[in-house]
Amino acid sequence: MSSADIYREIILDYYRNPRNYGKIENPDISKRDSNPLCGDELEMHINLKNNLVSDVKFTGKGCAISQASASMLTELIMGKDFEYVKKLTKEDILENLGLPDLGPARIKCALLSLKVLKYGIYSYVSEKLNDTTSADKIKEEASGLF
Amino acid sequence: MSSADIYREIILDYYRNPRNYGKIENPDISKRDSNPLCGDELEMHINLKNNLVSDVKFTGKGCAISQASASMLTELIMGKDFEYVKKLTKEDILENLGLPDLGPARIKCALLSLKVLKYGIYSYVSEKLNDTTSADKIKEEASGLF
Amino acid sequence: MQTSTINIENIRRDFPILQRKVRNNKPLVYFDNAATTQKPIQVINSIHNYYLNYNSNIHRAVHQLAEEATAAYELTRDKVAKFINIKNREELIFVRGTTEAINLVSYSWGRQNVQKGDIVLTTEYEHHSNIVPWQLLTKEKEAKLEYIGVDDNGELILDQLNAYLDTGRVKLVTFSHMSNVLGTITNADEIIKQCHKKGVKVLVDAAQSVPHMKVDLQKLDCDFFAFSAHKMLGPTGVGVLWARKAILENMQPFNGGGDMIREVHKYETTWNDLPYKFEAGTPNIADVIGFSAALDYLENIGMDKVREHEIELTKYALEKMLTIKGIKLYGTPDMKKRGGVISFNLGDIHPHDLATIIDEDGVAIRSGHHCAQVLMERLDVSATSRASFYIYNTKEEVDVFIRSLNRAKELFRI
Amino acid sequence: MQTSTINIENIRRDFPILQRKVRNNKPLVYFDNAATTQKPIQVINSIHNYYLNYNSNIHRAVHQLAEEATAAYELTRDKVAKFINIKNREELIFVRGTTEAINLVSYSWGRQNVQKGDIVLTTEYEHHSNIVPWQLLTKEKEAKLEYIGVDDNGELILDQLNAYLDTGRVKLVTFSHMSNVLGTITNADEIIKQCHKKGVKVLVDAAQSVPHMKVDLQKLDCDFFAFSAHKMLGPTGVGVLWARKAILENMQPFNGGGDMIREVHKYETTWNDLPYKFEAGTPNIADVIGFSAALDYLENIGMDKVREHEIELTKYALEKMLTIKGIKLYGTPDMKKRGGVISFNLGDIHPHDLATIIDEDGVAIRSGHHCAQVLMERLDVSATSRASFYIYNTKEEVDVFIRSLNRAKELFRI
Ligand SMILES: Cc1ncc(COP(=O)(O)O)c(C=O)c1O
Ligand SMILES: Cc1ncc(COP(=O)(O)O)c(C=O)c1O
Repeated sequence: MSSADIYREIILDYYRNPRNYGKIENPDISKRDSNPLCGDELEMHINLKNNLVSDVKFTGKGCAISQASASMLTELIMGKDFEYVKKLTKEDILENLGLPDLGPARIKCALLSLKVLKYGIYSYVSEKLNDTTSADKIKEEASGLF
Repeated sequence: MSSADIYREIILDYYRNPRNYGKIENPDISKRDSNPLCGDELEMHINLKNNLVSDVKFTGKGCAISQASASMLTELIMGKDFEYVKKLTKEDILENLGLPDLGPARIKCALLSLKVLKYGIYSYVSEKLNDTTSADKIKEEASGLF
Repeated sequence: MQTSTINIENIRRDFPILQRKVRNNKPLVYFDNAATTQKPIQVINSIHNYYLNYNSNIHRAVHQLAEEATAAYELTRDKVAKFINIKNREELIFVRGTTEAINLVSYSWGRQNVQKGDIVLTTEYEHHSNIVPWQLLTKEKEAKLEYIGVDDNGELILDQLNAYLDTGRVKLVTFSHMSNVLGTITNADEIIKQCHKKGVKVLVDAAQSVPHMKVDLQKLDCDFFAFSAHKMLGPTGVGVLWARKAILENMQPFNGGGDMIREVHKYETTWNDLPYKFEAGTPNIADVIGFSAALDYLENIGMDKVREHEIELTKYALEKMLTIKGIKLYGTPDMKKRGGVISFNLGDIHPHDLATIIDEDGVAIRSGHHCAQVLMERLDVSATSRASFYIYNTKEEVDVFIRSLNRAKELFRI
Repeated sequence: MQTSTINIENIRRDFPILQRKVRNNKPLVYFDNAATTQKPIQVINSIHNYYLNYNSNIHRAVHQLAEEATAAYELTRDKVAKFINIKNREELIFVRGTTEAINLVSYSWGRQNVQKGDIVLTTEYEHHSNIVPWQLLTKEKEAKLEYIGVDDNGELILDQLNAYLDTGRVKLVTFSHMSNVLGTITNADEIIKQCHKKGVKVLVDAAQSVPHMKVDLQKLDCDFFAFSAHKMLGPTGVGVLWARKAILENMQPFNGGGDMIREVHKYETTWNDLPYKFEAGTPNIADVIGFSAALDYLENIGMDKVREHEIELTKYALEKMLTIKGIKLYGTPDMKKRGGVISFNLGDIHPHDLATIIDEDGVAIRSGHHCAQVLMERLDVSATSRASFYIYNTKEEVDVFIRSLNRAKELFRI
């Protein structure tokens, strides 16, 4: 993909005016991670109600791709069923971003938010729901992202 | 040098029938060293009387060159003035052995005995004669051998 | 120019150095393969090609050269995983060689897990690389280093293993999968079974086995496994440590620096994921990439074929050597239990003198203690001569070697 | 294609990779030299030639290949000694790179000499390689790691050094001779003078200085000195640690194994002479030999010329960059105090995005924390972009880079 394709108006807008930026007090799900290669940081907070995502926020530092990706991800899952959220894939995220063909050097930026989300769900499912079978599967998916 | 030049009758004879092989009880000079590359070992004992070498013996394990060299060295210094012994050089040893042109891989074998001798003299001069200036010079010569 | 198993003529064409003449214009007969092997043109060109076309530091930049170099570097990890049949590529750590791999385990795992009074158990036929790190560790920890003995056939006396295990103090058993002096192939399965029964960890020094026979880590089931690229057609400066993920995750880092961190702050730091946690600093990028080509080369021939070829050559050499009066051979005559390494002494010719003489005939062997002085003490010799074979060696070369041994005898008048 | 000081056209012909086209057929503009430099054909061929003609393990065999390989390997040691002007070649230890060199000092010297309550003093502009090893050491020893601050010009605040020295608890001061992010050249003479007045040892991380300016160790008078071959035209996988003989002789070994021993017995072992005591296992023979050619190449140009060329290029680039609105440059504008490394940010474009965009124009720079997260915290940025120059870079390439920065601005609509 060329830069002109990547840095479209919408990506820049989400980078400069991130939706759902901030924190939730005492969230049901809370996870922070960083990309050791580039130093990008991301923290995500989620509340659940009746198995739906009732609120979601993120904070972070990083490139346009990672921050836009995180912000768009929060919009994608807001109000959604938890089962749907659990099943989100790499491809879903890249499509949602409109960046299906990112090269190997930058795909990690786009997927950091999904990784944080999955590790957050993993902690929630294993610690709060005590469902270790599902949890292990999710952890494996998360660590397989990059 | 070709092997035929190196392994002349006389070298083999000194290898198989080493002169002055053995130990001296309570020698004035006693030193042991080994070549870390090939594992050859050598120990040399010397007695001095009126500044002359009154007795010298060696023990060791190793190749024909190192053992013949050691044995021939003991013969070379027996009865000699200590000043003469102190001044022996690499060239003296190689000439005495009749192997002036040994290659880099084997020259260490030929010089191990001189190294042990010099370190022995070093200890003697510094500890028993308390002559640190001469001692330091001898030590430098020894460590410069290989 | 042929054993029954592989096409040596084709193979030899890939090794330009074998065309070389040494000393007095003699064709090179390279029998020093246990020290390091020669490299096929594919490996040499792969390094060349890297520097000509895509040299770059890896992992942390987005430009094209970095992308290409990173992909090639990581591809080698995948190939190693396949070569020794392990599932998790992140369990593979690139190091300089077997020596560094073992030291890494000693520093990172050993200092955490070996306490005062504990025993680290090694064997009498180890390379110094699998002795000295444990001497340093056990001295620091006031623990003990003990040795499984070697019998007159050059095999380990496994009864002694059980006696040590019964003390309940053994924390690690570490042994060479194939002796670099005797060629003995260790009964690794048995040792590992006994150790794991008691929950004792096992390190396998595979420096001499992985290059010469098929090794399947899912079957071997050890805990740590180390080998060197340069002994299996690969470049110098590359080695591999494998260890189980669960163990690596609980180990302290070894070297600190770039690449092995997640976040560095002034007073605290977190570690990167495996395997990077153990790969501090700029790695030996070019040579890791070059190692890929070596693995491809060996896969192409097939490790079973490599082993068969060496058995045939070793048998041939042993038979011929036995006809030389005054020769003493070390190690077992049972070909199933040994690799293509032959240690010997000839009359009272010191190995150093022997090596010098046959070098004149173009034959390169090794002489000395082979970094195995403990074994030399056990064998009650100060040194041996060692001929070791690889895929490009031929029976004709063995014949040259035998003729040269006879010349040495004449020179020494025995 | 010319600065006033060196003949770049001739130099560029020696670097085949510079003819390469990247991305959409754009000529490569390689400005990532602080990460690793490209290699001249002389270096590439020297490695090639080693493997084609005299590959062998070293130090312990008598055959001709071993003799030749040993001589070539040891020749590099002599050349390094000459290059940094030291008297005793046995004070030079070959390692994998700067990172391993610093870890060696931390493990071998540090664990012996740093005790509870002691201070190791580093700086805020260090590479992780000169922070993490000391974090590991001071944590183990319950000692403290402290930092000399960086002022707004990107220079060290040396008053803080004296305050720390006055505590009497400082055992080691360790700093980068040239910052890999800011390009600042440290006032090493002053630091070393102050430290030695109080008997405090000094380690100089010369990874970024030795490649880019003349360094004379007899003048510098530090105690430990480390650098990497791959940052100065040499192969990956080779670095150098220098330390004073008296210090090395009293240090415990680092890695244990072959080559570093004198005599190994079951329960006690003695060490080899310097430098071998610290070179355990088969070293990276081919690449140490290749490093010779890199040293020759730089000697041929002359390090003063290298420095002049970089100053001219850096000046030129800084002037052009300052005309770009919204650019923020880090580090001192005083060319006498800086090398050819330029860190910057452009508007709100994240360095990663910037690097991706200009990579499309063939320009390879680095973006991120540059293994200097402590400095990023100090600068209050998460990352910077970094362009770094070497002998083969030209003003024309700087022009391409500048045009590319302007394109990035347009894409980001700033
Ligand atoms: C059995 C064994 N272990 C360890 C080593 C050390 O390997 P390296 O020198 O590549 O670190 C060797 C070879 O020298 C070996 O034969
Ligand atoms: C100042 C500085 N120190 C240390 C290092 C680490 O060098 P290496 O990765 O070669 O070990 C680098 C380069 O990455 C550096 O720039």
